[in-house]
Amino acid sequence: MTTRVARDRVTGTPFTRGLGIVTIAGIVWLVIFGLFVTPADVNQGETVRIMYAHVPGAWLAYLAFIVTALSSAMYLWRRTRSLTWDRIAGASAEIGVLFMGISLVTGSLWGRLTWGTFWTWDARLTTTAFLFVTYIGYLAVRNLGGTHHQRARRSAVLALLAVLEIPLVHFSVEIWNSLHQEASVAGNTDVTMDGLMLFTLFLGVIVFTLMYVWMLLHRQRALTLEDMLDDTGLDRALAARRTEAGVS
Amino acid sequence: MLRTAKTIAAKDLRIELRSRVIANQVIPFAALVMILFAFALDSDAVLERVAPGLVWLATIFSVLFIVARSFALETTDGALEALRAAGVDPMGIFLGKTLALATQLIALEAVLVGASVVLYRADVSASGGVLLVTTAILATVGLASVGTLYGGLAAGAKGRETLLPLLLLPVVAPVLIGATRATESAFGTNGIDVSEGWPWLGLLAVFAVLFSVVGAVAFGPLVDD
Amino acid sequence: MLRTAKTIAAKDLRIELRSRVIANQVIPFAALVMILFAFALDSDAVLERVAPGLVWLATIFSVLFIVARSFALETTDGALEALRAAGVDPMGIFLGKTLALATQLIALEAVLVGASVVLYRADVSASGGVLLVTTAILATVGLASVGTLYGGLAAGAKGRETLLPLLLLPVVAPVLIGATRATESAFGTNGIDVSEGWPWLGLLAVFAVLFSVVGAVAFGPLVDD
Amino acid sequence: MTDVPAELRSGRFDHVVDVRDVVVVLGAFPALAGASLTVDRGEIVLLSGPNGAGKTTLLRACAGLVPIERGRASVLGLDVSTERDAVRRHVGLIGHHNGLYSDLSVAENVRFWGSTVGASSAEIATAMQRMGLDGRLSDLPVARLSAGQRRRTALASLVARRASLWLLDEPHAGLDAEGRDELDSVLRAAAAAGATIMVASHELERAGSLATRHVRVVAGQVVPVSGGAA
Amino acid sequence: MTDVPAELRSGRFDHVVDVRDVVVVLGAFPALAGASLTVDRGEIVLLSGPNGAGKTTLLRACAGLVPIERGRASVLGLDVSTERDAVRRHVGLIGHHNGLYSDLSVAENVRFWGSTVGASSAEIATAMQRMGLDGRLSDLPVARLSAGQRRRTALASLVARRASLWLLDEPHAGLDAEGRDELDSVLRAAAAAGATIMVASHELERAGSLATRHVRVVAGQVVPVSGGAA
Ligand code: HEM
Ligand SMILES: Nc1ncnc2c1ncn2[C@@H]1O[C@H](COP(=O)(O)OP(=O)(O)OP(=O)(O)O)[C@@H](O)[C@H]1O
Ligand SMILES: Nc1ncnc2c1ncn2[C@@H]1O[C@H](COP(=O)(O)OP(=O)(O)OP(=O)(O)O)[C@@H](O)[C@H]1O
Ligand SMILES: [Mg+2]
Ligand SMILES: [Mg+2]
Repeated sequence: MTTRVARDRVTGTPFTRGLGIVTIAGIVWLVIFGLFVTPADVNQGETVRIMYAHVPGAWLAYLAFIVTALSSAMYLWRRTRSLTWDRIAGASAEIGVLFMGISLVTGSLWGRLTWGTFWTWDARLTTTAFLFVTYIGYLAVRNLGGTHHQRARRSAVLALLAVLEIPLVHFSVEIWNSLHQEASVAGNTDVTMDGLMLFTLFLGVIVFTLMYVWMLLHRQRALTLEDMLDDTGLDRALAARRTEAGVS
Repeated sequence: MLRTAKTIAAKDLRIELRSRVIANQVIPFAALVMILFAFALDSDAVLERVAPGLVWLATIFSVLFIVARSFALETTDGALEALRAAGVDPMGIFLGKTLALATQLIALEAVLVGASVVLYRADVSASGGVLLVTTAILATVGLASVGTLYGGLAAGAKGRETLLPLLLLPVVAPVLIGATRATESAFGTNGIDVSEGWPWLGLLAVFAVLFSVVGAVAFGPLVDD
Repeated sequence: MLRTAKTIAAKDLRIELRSRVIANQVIPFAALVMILFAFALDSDAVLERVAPGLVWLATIFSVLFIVARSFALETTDGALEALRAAGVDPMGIFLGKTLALATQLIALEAVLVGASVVLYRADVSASGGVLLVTTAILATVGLASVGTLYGGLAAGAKGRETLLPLLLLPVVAPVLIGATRATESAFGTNGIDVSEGWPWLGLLAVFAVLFSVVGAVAFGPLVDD
Repeated sequence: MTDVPAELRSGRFDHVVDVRDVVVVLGAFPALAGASLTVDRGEIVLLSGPNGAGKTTLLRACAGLVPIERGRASVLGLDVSTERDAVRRHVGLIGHHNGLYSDLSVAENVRFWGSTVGASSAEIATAMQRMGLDGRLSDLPVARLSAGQRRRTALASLVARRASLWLLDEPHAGLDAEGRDELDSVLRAAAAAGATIMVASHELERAGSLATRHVRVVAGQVVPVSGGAA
Repeated sequence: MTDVPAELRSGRFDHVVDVRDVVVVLGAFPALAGASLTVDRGEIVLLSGPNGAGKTTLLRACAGLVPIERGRASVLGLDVSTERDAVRRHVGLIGHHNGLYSDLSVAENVRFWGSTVGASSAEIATAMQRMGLDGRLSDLPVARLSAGQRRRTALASLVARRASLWLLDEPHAGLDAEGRDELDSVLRAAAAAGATIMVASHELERAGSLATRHVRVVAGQVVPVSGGAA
């Protein structure tokens, strides 16, 4: 019993430990490729290296928010109303906010170097900021309190609505002719990027994805433990309250 | 459900008629937002160009306050909870409150748009007028739905005074953009043609449909913790 | 009286620390206001020029919501009336609430001004920095005093959700202008020199003194209908 | 005044209220810690007990207003968690708040609450008259009422409904002596007509003489006091 | 517990409360229509009467919370209109609302209200203990309390003050049987120590046994019931 509990109290498993090692190795690889192996860009010079964090950051934020939406949908759709889906949604949103933050910071550093300013009121930048704040609001709603299912229901609805902003961010460069880079990789324009650069970009995406999965597993388990703590607390509280009734 | 919606909307509008909050407080407030912003800008040429944006910005900020008031009515004495306890259809509550909100917003927009037509001597053609009215209606439906949905969500929470604007502002951004662009072309600001305005209505229509449907469905689960 | 002020301010700040409303809700909201206004404008040249204005505009809108929350705490369960009935010095209440409000505002402004210094690459010289800090302090005192005064006035009224912004917005216009101009010169926007900023501080100082004195004196009679 | 719902007549269930080992958790605290209670048609059950014992929570649980963590509760044979909407259509609850709109008049409030549940205007008029709200008061905005007058308005709104199960949380609070008598006679009449009534109250003398049975709520559980097992 | 103020000791006045032909108009309605009442030191006066009669208004008038249109009212020899601040320093009022901050804990609330009037922490601790708020409850945020627990918190905040005149508007509402007894013994002790107490209540049995005198408020006027003229 004690060993089981003790094992339950950590969020790591052999799998996540392995994943963690692979992720760290991937980060090292990415840094070496991003900073040293890839050539400088014709137009952007050395600054292009920021891309290897900036673009995967943005895409993984999208992915995280989409996962949030999907698992929220699962929560609402499945009759069981499993809180696991809700915790995945919450964990994924937290990580998404983190990645979006990485993308915002690297983007504005990059902007400082290429456009000469940290920030302009460009459509892509503005909509990205909206998306970022929307998920801050989502996390605020998750913290409103109430029962776990109340939290799950409220935030699931918000997550399904918030995810609709992603196309707005993605297509913003086309809707408003923007200063920001058009969709050059995922779009239908011809990819004109140097092969090694493209490889490194995809490497970045893969490494960020590993990092995402790794963090998601840990965070989701941490949330499960938090909820479990509430529940074991409940048994103790119930017992305490019952004896109280017996006494009086 | 429609009967419930009617009862709720009638109640909200009666309270509004009695307290005249829109006429006496919100419309002056919205006008002030426009004026204040003009101060911050301090340039006539710029102002004339951004007038349509100001109209919708002022509307959106007014929405924040009107929604706050609309739900303050329901929560100060526990009426929202009493509605739930009485088994009143949440969809009816949503529709009723949205309807009342939309009516109030239309009144507000009529004044703001009207004023800016006059102030900026916008030459609104017949087709521009149609565009303008359609814009206002679609934007209003969208704003009223999303306002009611999020107002209900924030109603029971503590810190709702600040939570509501945080939740509402980012989602209404598309309305701001779409309505502004459509209004610009209706006004002919920057030489934009009326025909360029119509595509923006698509955005507004999608928003309005999305939030009225989601709102009608989700209001119950959200409010009924 | 000062002891009363301290008790009240401590209470308000403790509630804020516990609920983290400023950090989690108001600061993101203020950031959004800046972005929204900027988006409505949609012109880079204009925007860079009005960046300082946007900081203060966002601050002022945040004030509306922070004040609403500050007095919602006092009125939901009749605490404000209980304070009056207990003979607590109204001047102490005013000072305490102003102090708490000012502390929260300073935190907000530090973030907003800091962010815009970075974002606009404002080259703030030492003297510019002094100007900036003085501006923030004076503006904060003014905003907090007038916010508390009018917040107290609106607290008991019905329709206070919409009355408060209507009352507050026009009076804070001088703060908006003064603080914007002073910040512009601290930032060197439009090539304005730092020295040009100081005269605007006069305006802010007058405003701050006026409203803290008037507030301290008039708060009692206003709240104590 | 009280409509007997089809389910009740069909006799598909044993008790109007059937609460079994219900646990309700409010912010990690077990406000109900395994409460069990059955109430039959026509009963007027008084719930008493110390502050914070869980009376309000028990009443709210019967109206499906708080999530039930463990155990099950049914009202008129309907499960309060899964068939909440149906339950609520048969239940009339008055809580610590009155749920009134202060800008509307007394008559408008009662009419609003009546019309949300389809009460006829005759029923509404009767309800107001029974709670002593005819005459001068009926056109006053609620904002101008005294505490007891508000409570009367809320009670009239409740009476205007045809609830099968009345859940009353300290209904006498704020009422004057006459109002208490009026309320009691309304409740007795409703019970006689087939309604079932649960009253949480600290005024044991008053509510005790009204009630047909008295149970105590202590530390989140129901314990019998008199007249058979809870 | 109760400090006798200097004015009281100097005997500059005849009655602790002296209300003469007071008219209070609320929104064009004469909530008090020429009310007269005198209360002496150590008395516990019960105010009863129908809903809307003016009990709340009378208590609020004594604390200078409503404007007096005609007549005059004085407390401890101080005119409630012109010397309002001095009056309020000696008066402790509990109304229909509790005046609590729901984000603060019970202990923080009582401490806050105690410290605004300079109560010592010993007094605050005693007050909480007397109202049964020590133990688990004291660190709970008020948002998590039941109705009666809130009322207890508000009463503890009141008890922590050293008021000379206690104005209590339905203080028993929401309290359980034990809480009522605790409150009554606190009030009796305060009165014995020289405080003067006015209680508006509809629970005539309960408050009647506590009170040393009983007057009725009817249609904005005070009419005697028992024990001498009002
Ligand atoms: C604060 C400033 C910035 C923000 C918030 C930002 C945001 C984003 C976002 C959200 C994406 C994902 C787009 C999508 O695929 O939907 C993205 C992609 C990208 N960004 Fe940025 N960005 C910023 C600055 C920059 C700068 C300065 C550059 C380069 C000059 C840049 C270059 C790129 C590139 C090349 C992509 C990949 C485009 C694609 O293939 O789809 N970004 N950015
Ligand atoms: N703002 C107002 N405008 C008009 N009339 C008012 C207003 N406030 C109160 N009244 C009226 O004043 C009268 C006295 O109210 P008060 O609250 O003093 O009664 P009360 O004796 O305390 O009644 P209760 O037993 O119900 O608490 C009531 O008839 C009420 O309708
Ligand atoms: N949000 C919450 N978080 C934690 N505990 C809560 C919450 N709400 C209520 N409680 C606790 O639940 C318990 C039951 O409350 P309830 O309101 O049902 O009591 P009650 O019997 O109605 O008391 P009273 O006689 O005072 O009205 C109380 O002890 C209270 O502290
Ligand atoms: Mg209760
Ligand atoms: Mg009263």
